[in-house]
Amino acid sequence: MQNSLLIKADNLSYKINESKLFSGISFALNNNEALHIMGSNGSGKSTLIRILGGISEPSKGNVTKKENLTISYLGHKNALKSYLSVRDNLDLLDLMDNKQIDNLLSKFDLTNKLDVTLGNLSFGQQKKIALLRIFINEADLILLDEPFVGLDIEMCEILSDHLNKKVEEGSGLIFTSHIASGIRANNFNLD
Amino acid sequence: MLREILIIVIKKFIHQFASPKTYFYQVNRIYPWLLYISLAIYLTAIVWGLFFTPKDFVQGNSYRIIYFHVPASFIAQSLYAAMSISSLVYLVWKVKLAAYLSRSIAPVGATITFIALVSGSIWGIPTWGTWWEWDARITSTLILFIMYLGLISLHNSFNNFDKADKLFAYLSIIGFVQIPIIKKSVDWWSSLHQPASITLTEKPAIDAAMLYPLFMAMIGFSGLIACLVILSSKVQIYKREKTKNWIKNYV
Amino acid sequence: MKVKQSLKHELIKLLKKTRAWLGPILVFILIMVAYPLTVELTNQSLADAFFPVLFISCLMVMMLATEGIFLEDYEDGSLEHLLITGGSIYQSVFIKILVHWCFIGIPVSIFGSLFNIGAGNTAYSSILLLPSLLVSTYIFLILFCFGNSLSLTKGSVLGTLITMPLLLPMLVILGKLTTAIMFNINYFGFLILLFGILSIIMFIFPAIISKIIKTHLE
Amino acid sequence: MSNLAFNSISDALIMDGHGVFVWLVSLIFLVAISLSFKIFNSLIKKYKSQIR
Repeated sequence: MQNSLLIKADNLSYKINESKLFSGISFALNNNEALHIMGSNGSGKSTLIRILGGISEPSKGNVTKKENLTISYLGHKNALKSYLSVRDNLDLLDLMDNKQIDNLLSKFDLTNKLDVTLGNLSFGQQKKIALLRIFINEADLILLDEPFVGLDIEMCEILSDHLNKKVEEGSGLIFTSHIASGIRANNFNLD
Repeated sequence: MLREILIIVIKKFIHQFASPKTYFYQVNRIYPWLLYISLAIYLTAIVWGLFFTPKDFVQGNSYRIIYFHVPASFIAQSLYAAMSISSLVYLVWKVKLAAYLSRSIAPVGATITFIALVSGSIWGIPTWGTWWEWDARITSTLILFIMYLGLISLHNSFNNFDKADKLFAYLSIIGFVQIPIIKKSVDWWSSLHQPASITLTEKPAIDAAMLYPLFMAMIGFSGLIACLVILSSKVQIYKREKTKNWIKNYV
Repeated sequence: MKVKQSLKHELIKLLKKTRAWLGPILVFILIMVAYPLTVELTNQSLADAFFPVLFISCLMVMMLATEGIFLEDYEDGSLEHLLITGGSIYQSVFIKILVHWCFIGIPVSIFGSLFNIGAGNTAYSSILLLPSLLVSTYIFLILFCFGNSLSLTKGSVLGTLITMPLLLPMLVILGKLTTAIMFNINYFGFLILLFGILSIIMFIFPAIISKIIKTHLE
Repeated sequence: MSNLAFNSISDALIMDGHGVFVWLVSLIFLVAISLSFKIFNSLIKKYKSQIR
């Protein structure tokens, strides 16, 4: 598969009430590439991800994206409803009809939890359910904000393997994480 | 092609002259003139209106409140319109100055609406025998007052000024729908309140001897309120641009 | 995203949270039952005062129904997710309001016109009342959604302060509607006016609300 | 300009019993407008000193 540009950041800067969070950030991401955004707490990792996702507007600079770029995203909030059962939550994400879902649920040890209210599950289990969308949805670009928080070692490995495979298959990946991970990626330091 | 060039030129123009810095210096130059001239006009109009106009046949001397009440309620609505327009400018062209202006109009508008309401109530005691009536005109002015308060508290409840500006602009544009309702409410619904004394299209309903000082009062009062808006916008600029270099140099 | 999917999502979210839709309806019934008990007078004065009580309780119930209507989706990151993955917030807001109206607005309107007979008014006036209640509950819902979206994270005090000025003209129209129903004059004029208002704000307000929500997400 | 509407100062103060209302309104206007000028000016001073 030939290389094509997915997303390009050009001289991005972001400020809140005239105080700068970061400035002068430029990079380009092709498919088959992964980018690990590092930085200390409060250095604007999440904000950068949100700018790339198109929610926040940068104060200066611009983001150019490939036409019809599809994005698969998981922020530091899970986008799950704690009062609904796991099955309903997966319904909300349109994952329940998928063929892979049973396979993945048994792999993640969640098959017998389908009718449990999400709020009764542990933080790590909730995170696993939230991550299911990354495993199932096909997208050009995967945006992840702190995907490894709350996961056990085994799950971390499964996730890294999956992401590595996706990148090899031609997706782009941008993620933030404060721990070293098993993902082969270029590092980008915000500090 | 020509249109695109024109648009670029206009955009340049707006961004050049709508920079807070240019505005600040220009405003500083005209402010004393505006203040003293409009103060002189207003005081003349008030003295003329209170002492030299004949007394009203029906309402007696209490009608003299008109020289305070009518300019205030007129300005209260016009300020709202001005605020909405500048909010629209902010949303469409992203002119920062417009956001400062619309934010700075809100407290002035709230004050003026409040004194318009109070003076109206006081006027109501001798003429209608009641200080408050749930008629359309008074209610809608009250709505205007609440609207101003809502806008101010909306803006104050956000720490992120950009977010606050945008939300403020959306609300003030939606609230603009209220203005025609206020304007037309007297005609739509039967009420105690007299129809507007002066309209652009029709012959004025009051005598010329009373009308001239009223016009003068309106002009003078508008000037005074413009001065207040200028002061208020200066407060906003000081508050929001305090990290900028030009303002440090200026101070 | 397809409309059908959005509809399914909103239905799941509302229906599985029983208190969100059953609560307001029960509060409405409670007011309607409690109000005749507090009026210890002849049947006639009960009928006279019924309409104002009805409209105000509709207003209050719609306020209850929209309490934190976007807050949940905002706080758990669903809106953020929807926006980044290319969903339409306009569609989601539009359908959310529609679903809320179907499950709260319609029952409240039907109960309202039933209680109207109970208060001693004629059945004919109930028939006139029903469509106007259906329309006005929808308008109330939209306006409260607007106020709630503006004060998204700042609580209901600010939201109410913002929404109140928008609601008052609506209440004035409903007051006029009461006389129109009572004396059967120009009723359809007012109904058409209400429909006119609804048809304008029904499509415009979701767009504005989605803009406001995007501003909050920034 | 028309002639003076009142014969004496006390006439102008009382205004056939309506003087209370007229003068109350003028007092309110005077207070409100001058107070807002004062408040804005003091705010400007405050922010100026902050910047310094």
